[in-house]
Amino acid sequence: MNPAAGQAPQVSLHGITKRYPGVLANDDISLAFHGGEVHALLGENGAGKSTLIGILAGMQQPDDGHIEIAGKRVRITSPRESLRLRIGTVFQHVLLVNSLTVIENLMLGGAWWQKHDRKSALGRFHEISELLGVEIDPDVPIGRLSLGQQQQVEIIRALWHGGNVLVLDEPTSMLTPQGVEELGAVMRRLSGQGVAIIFVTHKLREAYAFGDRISVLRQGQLAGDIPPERLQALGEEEATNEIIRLMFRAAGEVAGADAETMVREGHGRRARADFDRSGKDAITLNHVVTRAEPGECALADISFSVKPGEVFGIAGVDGNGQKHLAEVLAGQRPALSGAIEVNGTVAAHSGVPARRRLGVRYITDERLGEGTVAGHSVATNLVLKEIGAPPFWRDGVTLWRRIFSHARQVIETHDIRTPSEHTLLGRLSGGNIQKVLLAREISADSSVVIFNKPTYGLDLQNTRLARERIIKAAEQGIATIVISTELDELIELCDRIGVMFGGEMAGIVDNQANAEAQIGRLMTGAKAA
Amino acid sequence: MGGLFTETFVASLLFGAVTVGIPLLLAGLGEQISEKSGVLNIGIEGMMLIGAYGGFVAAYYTGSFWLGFLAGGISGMVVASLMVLFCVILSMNQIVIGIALTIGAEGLTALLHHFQFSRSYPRLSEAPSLDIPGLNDIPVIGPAFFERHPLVYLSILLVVFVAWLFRRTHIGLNLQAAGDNPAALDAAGVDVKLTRAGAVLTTGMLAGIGGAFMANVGAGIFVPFMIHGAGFIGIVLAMLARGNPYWVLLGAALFGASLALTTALQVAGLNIPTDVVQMLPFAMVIVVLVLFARHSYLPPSLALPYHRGER
Amino acid sequence: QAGDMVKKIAVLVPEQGTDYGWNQQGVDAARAVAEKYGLEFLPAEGLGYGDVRPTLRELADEGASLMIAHASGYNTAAPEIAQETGVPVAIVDKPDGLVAGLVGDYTLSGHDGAYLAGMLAAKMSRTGTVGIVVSGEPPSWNSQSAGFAMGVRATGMGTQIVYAVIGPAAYGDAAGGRRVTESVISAGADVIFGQGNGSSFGMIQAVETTKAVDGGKAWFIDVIGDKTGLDKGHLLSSVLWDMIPVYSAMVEDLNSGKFGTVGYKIGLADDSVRLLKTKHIPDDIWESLMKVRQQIIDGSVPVAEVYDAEDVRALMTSVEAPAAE
Amino acid sequence: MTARPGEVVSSVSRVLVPIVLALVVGGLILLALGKDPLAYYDYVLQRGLFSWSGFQQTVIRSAPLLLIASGLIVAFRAGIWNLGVDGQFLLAAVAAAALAPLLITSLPSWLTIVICCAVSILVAMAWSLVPAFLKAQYGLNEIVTTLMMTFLGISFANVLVKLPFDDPDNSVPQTMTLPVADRLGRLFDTTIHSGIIIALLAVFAVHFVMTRTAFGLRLQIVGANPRAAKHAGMSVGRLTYATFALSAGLAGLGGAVEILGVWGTMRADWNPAYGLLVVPLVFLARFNGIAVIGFTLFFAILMIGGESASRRLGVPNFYVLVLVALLLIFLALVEYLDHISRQRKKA
Ligand SMILES: Nc1ncnc2c1ncn2[C@@H]1O[C@H](COP(=O)(O)OP(=O)(O)OP(=O)(O)O)[C@@H](O)[C@H]1O
Ligand SMILES: Nc1ncnc2c1ncn2[C@@H]1O[C@H](COP(=O)(O)OP(=O)(O)OP(=O)(O)O)[C@@H](O)[C@H]1O
Ligand SMILES: [Mg+2]
Ligand SMILES: [Mg+2]
Repeated sequence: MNPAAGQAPQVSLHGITKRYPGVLANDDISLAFHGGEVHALLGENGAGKSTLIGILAGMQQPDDGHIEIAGKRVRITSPRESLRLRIGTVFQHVLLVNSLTVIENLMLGGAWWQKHDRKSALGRFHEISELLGVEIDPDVPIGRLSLGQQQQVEIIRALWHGGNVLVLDEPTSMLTPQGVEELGAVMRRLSGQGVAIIFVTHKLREAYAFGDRISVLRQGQLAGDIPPERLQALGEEEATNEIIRLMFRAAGEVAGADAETMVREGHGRRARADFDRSGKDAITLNHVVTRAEPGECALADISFSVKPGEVFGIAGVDGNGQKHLAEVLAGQRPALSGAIEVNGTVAAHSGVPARRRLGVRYITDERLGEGTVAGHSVATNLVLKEIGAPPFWRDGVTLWRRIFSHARQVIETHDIRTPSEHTLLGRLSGGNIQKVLLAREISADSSVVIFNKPTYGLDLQNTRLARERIIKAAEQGIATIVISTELDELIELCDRIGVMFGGEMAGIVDNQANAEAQIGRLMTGAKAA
Repeated sequence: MGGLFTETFVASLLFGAVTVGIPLLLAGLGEQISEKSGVLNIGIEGMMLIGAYGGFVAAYYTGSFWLGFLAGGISGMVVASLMVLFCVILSMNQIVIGIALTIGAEGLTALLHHFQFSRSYPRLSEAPSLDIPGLNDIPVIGPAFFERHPLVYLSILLVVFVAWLFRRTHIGLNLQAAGDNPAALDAAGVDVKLTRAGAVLTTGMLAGIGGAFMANVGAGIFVPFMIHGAGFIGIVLAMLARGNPYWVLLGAALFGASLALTTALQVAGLNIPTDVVQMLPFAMVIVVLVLFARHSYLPPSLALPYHRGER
Repeated sequence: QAGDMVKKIAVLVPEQGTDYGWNQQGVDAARAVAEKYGLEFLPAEGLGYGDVRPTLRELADEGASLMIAHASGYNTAAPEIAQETGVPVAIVDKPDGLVAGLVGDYTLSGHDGAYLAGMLAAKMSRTGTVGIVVSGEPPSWNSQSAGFAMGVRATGMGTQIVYAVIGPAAYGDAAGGRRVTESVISAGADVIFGQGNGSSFGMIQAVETTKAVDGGKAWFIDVIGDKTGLDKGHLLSSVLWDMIPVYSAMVEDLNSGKFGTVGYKIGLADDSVRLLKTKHIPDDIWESLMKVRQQIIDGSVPVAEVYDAEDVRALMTSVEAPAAE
Repeated sequence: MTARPGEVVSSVSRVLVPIVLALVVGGLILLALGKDPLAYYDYVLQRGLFSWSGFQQTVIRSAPLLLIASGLIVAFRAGIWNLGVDGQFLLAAVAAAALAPLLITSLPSWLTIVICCAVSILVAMAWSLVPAFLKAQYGLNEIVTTLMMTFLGISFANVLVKLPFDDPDNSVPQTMTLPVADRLGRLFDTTIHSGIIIALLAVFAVHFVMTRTAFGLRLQIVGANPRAAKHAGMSVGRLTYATFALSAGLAGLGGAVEILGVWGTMRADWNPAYGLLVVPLVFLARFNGIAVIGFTLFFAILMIGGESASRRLGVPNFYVLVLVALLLIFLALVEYLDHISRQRKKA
C-alpha cells in the first residue's frame, strides 16, 4: 500500500504562511505528500485547506515558506507552472467555462498559436473517462451539465494534466454514494501507479476509507497528522476519535465525550418527535406541475403533505426535479397546475413575499448564486429577505444601526466566523456563508422551512450544528422539508422520506428500519411497492 | 427621376456603401475580439481616430497607402496599449478609461491637425485598386466589390479568418474562456491578462486600420472628429453579433447600405430630412430586437477585471 | 457726439478660423475692421454649437463694445445677453431681430453670386448635369442652393441638377462629403457646387479623384472662401463673401447711433459677394456672367431669396417638373 | 459622522494628486505648443472659479450635469448600464422646448415650468421603456439597447425640431423661444437659474434614497445579484423598470432644466453629449452623490475656465478635451491605487 515510504516526498511544504485581511489562513504549515499515497486533508470550515491547495495550484502565492517537488525547491508562480510540475487540481468551486463544451474545456491550455487537436483530445478523454468509469457526452456545453457531472469533468481535467500529484478539494460533495465509491477506487488505482494524491473532505468515513495518511488543519495551523502505520493500527472508531481530538483539541471547545456526540456522523436516527400525526397539514401539494425549461427537470406531478413538527425528507439523485420542487414551495417558481395550501390557505399563485407571510422559509442550495449577495456586508445579507419591514426599516427608511447590532448579535449566537458585520459576505468561507443562511431563515414566526442540501460543503461541526437547527426547528412545531442527496442525513433527520425520480414522487417511505433499502430501490426509478 | 438611377450611379452607391462598411466591419470585428475576452472597449472610437490621424500622416508623407494602414494599425495599438495598461494590467474601470481615451484622442488629433494641417489641408490621391479580372466586369457590383484597394478584400477575408480562429484554434478557446470564466482559463494554465492584452491590442490594430481607411480611402483627408461615432456603431455591431463574425459583416453591410440609401433617396429628390433615414438602421435593429428578442449572450465576465485568487 | 464709442470688437465663431470658409472669413474680416478703425480685437474661435452665453458674458465683462456672434446658431443667445449686459451684438440670419442700439443683424447670402455660379456651372457642364452637395441645410446655404439652381435654369440649356445633403451635423464629415459627392458625380454631374466646412475638403477630394461619367474632369465650385492656394486644378470658382463692408458699417452705425435700426447684407453691388475668377473659366463665359451680374445689380434680373429647405428641393431636377418661371 | 483626520487627508489627496499629475502632463503639452501652462491654468481658475461672473457660469453649467449624474447614480447602483442618457436628455429637452412657448401664452410661468418638467420626465422615461422592457422581459443587455436608443434619440430629436416643432419665424431650425422672463427664476440678482437648486436637491435625494431606504437597497441588491433578489422575493422586473424610469427621468429633468433655465429654445443638431462626460465622473465618485457634486463642479470649472483660457492664449479649445482625458485617467489611476491600499488595510 505504501511503496514510497522512505523515499523523498513527491511534494513537501515548508513553513507555508498566507495572510488575508483579518485572517491568517495558513500559519507556518509544513507537510509532506508522498507518491503512492492518498493523503486525506481535513479541517473545519475556514481552516485553510483550500488556501493551501490554491498555493499548490499556483492560484495564490504564500507570504512565507517554500515548496519542494521531488526534493527540488520550486516556486509555483502560476497555475501554468503548477501544471508544468504535473500537479492536477480539482478546485472546491468548479472552475470550468460554461459556454465551452466538455472537450473544449479539457483542451484549454494548449499553445495559443496552434490549432486545437480535437481528435487526439477525444482519444485521451475516452481513455480517462473509462478509467474513472464516467459517461459524459464530450460535446455538451458545461453549462448544461449538473454540478455533479461538472465535478466529474474537473476530475478528468485534473488527471489530464496531473501526472505526479493529484489534488482534490472536496471532490465528493456533489457525488452520489456510488460515485464516491468509484472515485475511491480510482484514487487507489492511481496511487498504486505512484501518484501522490491530496484528498480534502469533510467526511471522516471517506478519509478513513480512502486515506493512507490523514492530516488535520485547524485555524490555519497543522493540528497534527496520522501516519500510515498508525492509521492502519487504529480501527475506524479509534481513528475517528483521534481525528476529532485533533480537530477540536485546542481551546477546550469540546470536551472529549461531547466531541463524540457533537460530530457523531450518520447511522443514527434522531429520537422521534411526537408531533400530532392527526393534526392539520402545515403544507399540502396536490398534483403540482411546473413548466419544463431547457436543461432542467420539471415537476411532472407531485403530491404530498407535511404536518407541523414533522421532518419530511426528499431523496433522489441530483437533477430529478428537487430544485423545481424547492422553488415551487418557496413561491419562487410558479406552478403550472395543481394546488398548494399552506396552513389551510390556498397559495398556489402567491410569490415569495406572500409565502413568507404565511411562514414559508427556504434555504437554497446555491449559497453564492442566489442565497446571498457577495458584494454586500454580512449584516445586509442577514436581513436580505426582510428589506422594508420593521424593525429594521421605518417608513421605508433604513435603520442601519439596528441592522448592524442585529448582525453582531446573530454573529455571536450562531458563531459565524467573520472579521466583522461589515465584512463583505463573499469573503467568508463556505461554511460560514451557510450559517448566515440558516440564521436568516429560521425564526420563531416560520411555519414551513425547506432546507435544500443544508450541509453541503460543511465541516463536521457545522454539519452537526445545521442538523441540530433542523431538529430544533421541527421541535418548535415547524413543518420541515429536507432535500438532500445524502441518504444518511435523511435517515438521521426525517420522519418520512419521499423519493423523487424524473420529476415525480416515486414513493414515500416511513423512516423505519428497512427504509434505506426501499429508498435505494425507488431512487433508481423502481415504483413503490 | 428614374433616369438618374443609371448603372454608374447605383454602382457608385454600392461603392460608397462598401467604403463606409469596411471601417465599421474592422471596428466591429475588433470590438468582438475584445468583448469575447471580457474587455468592453469603449475607447475604440479614440483608437480609430488616432489610427485615422497616424494613418493619414504616414500615407501623406510616404505616399504609400500600405504604409498608411500600417501606421494606422500601429497608432491604434498605441492607444490600445494604454487600455491594456490601465484596464487589463491595473484593472482600472474599463468604461472610465474607454471614454477618457476617446475624449483624449479627439482633443489630441484636433490639436495636432490644427498646428500641422489647418492651413494646408493636404489631400491624398485616390487609393490604388487591385482589379479582380473577370469579376470586375460584372455590371453594378463589379466596381464596388472587385476594383478596390486590396485592404477591402483582406478585411472581408479577415471575417472568415476570425471565424476560423474562434472555432478551431486555441486562441478562440482562450478568448471565449477569458470572457466567460477567466478563473477557469487561469486554472487551465493560460495567462488571462496576456490573453486579454492580446485581444485589446488586436482590437486597437483593427480599429486603427479602420480609422486609417476612413481617412485615406474614405475621405482622402484628415479632419478633426472625423470618425463621427463609427466606433460606437462598432460596439453595437459586436454586441448584436453574439460572438459570430459573420453577423458583424452583415451589420456593417446594413449600416453601409443605409447610408447609401440616404444618398439615393436624396438624389431621387425625396423630401424628408436626412435624420429620418439615419434613424432607419437603428430603428430596424430595435424593432427586430423587440419582435424576436432572445436572451442576449454577452460574456459573463465582460467589463470585469480579473485578479487571480480574489474573492 | 457718439464719435468713437466703439473701442473693442469681439467676434465669436463656432470652429477654428482656419477653414478657408465661414469661420475664417468672419474672423479675418473682423480683424481687418478692427485694424482699420484702430480697435482692440477679441476673437473667440472654436466655440462649437453649444451654449455661448458664458463666452458672451465674459466678453461683455472685458468691455467689448460690439460682439459679432458669427453663427446662426448664436442668434437666440446673443440678443439675450445684449439685453442682460447692454453690450450691442450682431447676429446672423434673423433679420426681424433688430433692437435699436443693441441688436443688429447681418443675414448673409450669396444667393445672387450663387446664381452666377449656377450659370457658370451650366455653361461649363459637358454632361448636362450639375450637382449641389451640402453638409446641412442652414438658411444661407439654402438660399445659395436655390440661387444656384435658378442660375442653372436661367441658361435654358435643360441642365439637370442633382441635390444631396450629407447628413445630420455633418459640417465636418469629410468622408461623408467625399462619398456623397462621388455618388453625385456618378449620377452624371461634372460640376459640383459644394457647401460645407470640414466636409467640403471631402467634396474637393471626390472631385479630384473621380472622373465624370463622360470620362473627363469634374469641377468644383466653392463658397465663401478662396481655396486657390490648395487647388490641384479642379477649383472652377467660388462664391466669395467679404464681410468687411458689413462689419465696417456696424462700427460706423454704432458710432453714429444708428446700430440696430438697419440690417446688413452682402451682395454683388459692392463686391462683398463676388465670383472667384480662376484661370479655368474661359473669358467669353466670364464676360457673359459679368453682364448678368450687372443686370442683377440694376434689378433687371431678379434673384428670389429662398430659405426654406423644401422650397429649395422643389427647384431641383430629379423631378419632371418644368423649370420654374 | 465625523471623519478621522487621516481619512480627510487621504480623500483630499485622492483628488489633489491626480489633478496635479494631469496638470503637469497637460502643461508639458502646452509647453510643446509654445504656450505658457501657468498662464493657462491661471486663466482657468480666474474665470472658472475666482471671478464672480465666471463662477456663476460654472454653477449654471453644473445643473444639467448634476441631474444627469443623479440619474446615472440610480442606474449604476442598480447595476444597470444606462449609456443612453444623451438621447433621453435631448428628447426631454425637445419636449420642454416645444411645450413651454405654447403653454406660456395661457398659463403662469411657474405652472408652465412645472408642467414642462413633468412632461420632459415622462418623455425621457418613455424613451427608456424599450431597453427596460427588453432587459426585464428577455434579459437583453442594456448597454447595446441604450446605446442604440441614444443614437436613435439624437436623430429623432432633430427630426422633431426640424419638422413638427420648428419655429417658422426663425430661419434656423429651432423651436419657438420661451422669453427670458418666463424661464426658471434666477437666484437673487445673479445669472444663476434655480435649476441648480433642483439639481442639488435631486442629488441629495438620490443619495439618501440609495443609501438610506429600503427601495434603494432593493435596487442595489438587484444590481449586485438579480438571482438573489428574485430569491428574496423582489420583483426584479418591476425594479428594473423603476430603475430605468428614475434614471431616465432624472436625465430628462436635466434636459428640461437646461432648456427652461438657459436656452429657452431647442436648436436642431444640438447635442452637448454631457452624458459622455458624466458617466466617468459618476464612476470616479464611486456612485456617491456628495462626491459627484465635487467632481461635477471641478469639471464645470474646467469647461468654463478652459474656454476663456484657450481664447486668451490662442490655444485651440480642443486642448480642454486633452486635459479632461488626462484628468479622468489620473483620477482613475489614483482611485484605483487607493482602492487597492484600502482593501489591503480593511479588515
Ligand atoms: N481571497 C481571499 N480573500 C480574503 N480572505 C480569504 C480569501 N481566501 C480565503 N480567505 C479566508 O481564509 C480562511 C481560510 O479559507 P479556506 O477557503 O482556505 O478554508 P477551507 O479550509 O477551505 O474551508 P471550507 O471547508 O469552508 O472550504 C477563511 O477565513 C477565508 O475567509
Ligand atoms: N436532462 C438534462 N440534461 C442536461 N442537464 C440537465 C438535465 N436535467 C437537469 N440538468 C441539469 O442538472 C442540474 C440540476 O438540475 P435541477 O435543478 O433540475 O435538479 P435538482 O434535482 O433540483 O438538483 P439540485 O438539487 O442540485 O439543484 C441543472 O444544472 C440542470 O441544468
Ligand atoms: Mg475549502
Ligand atoms: Mg437542483
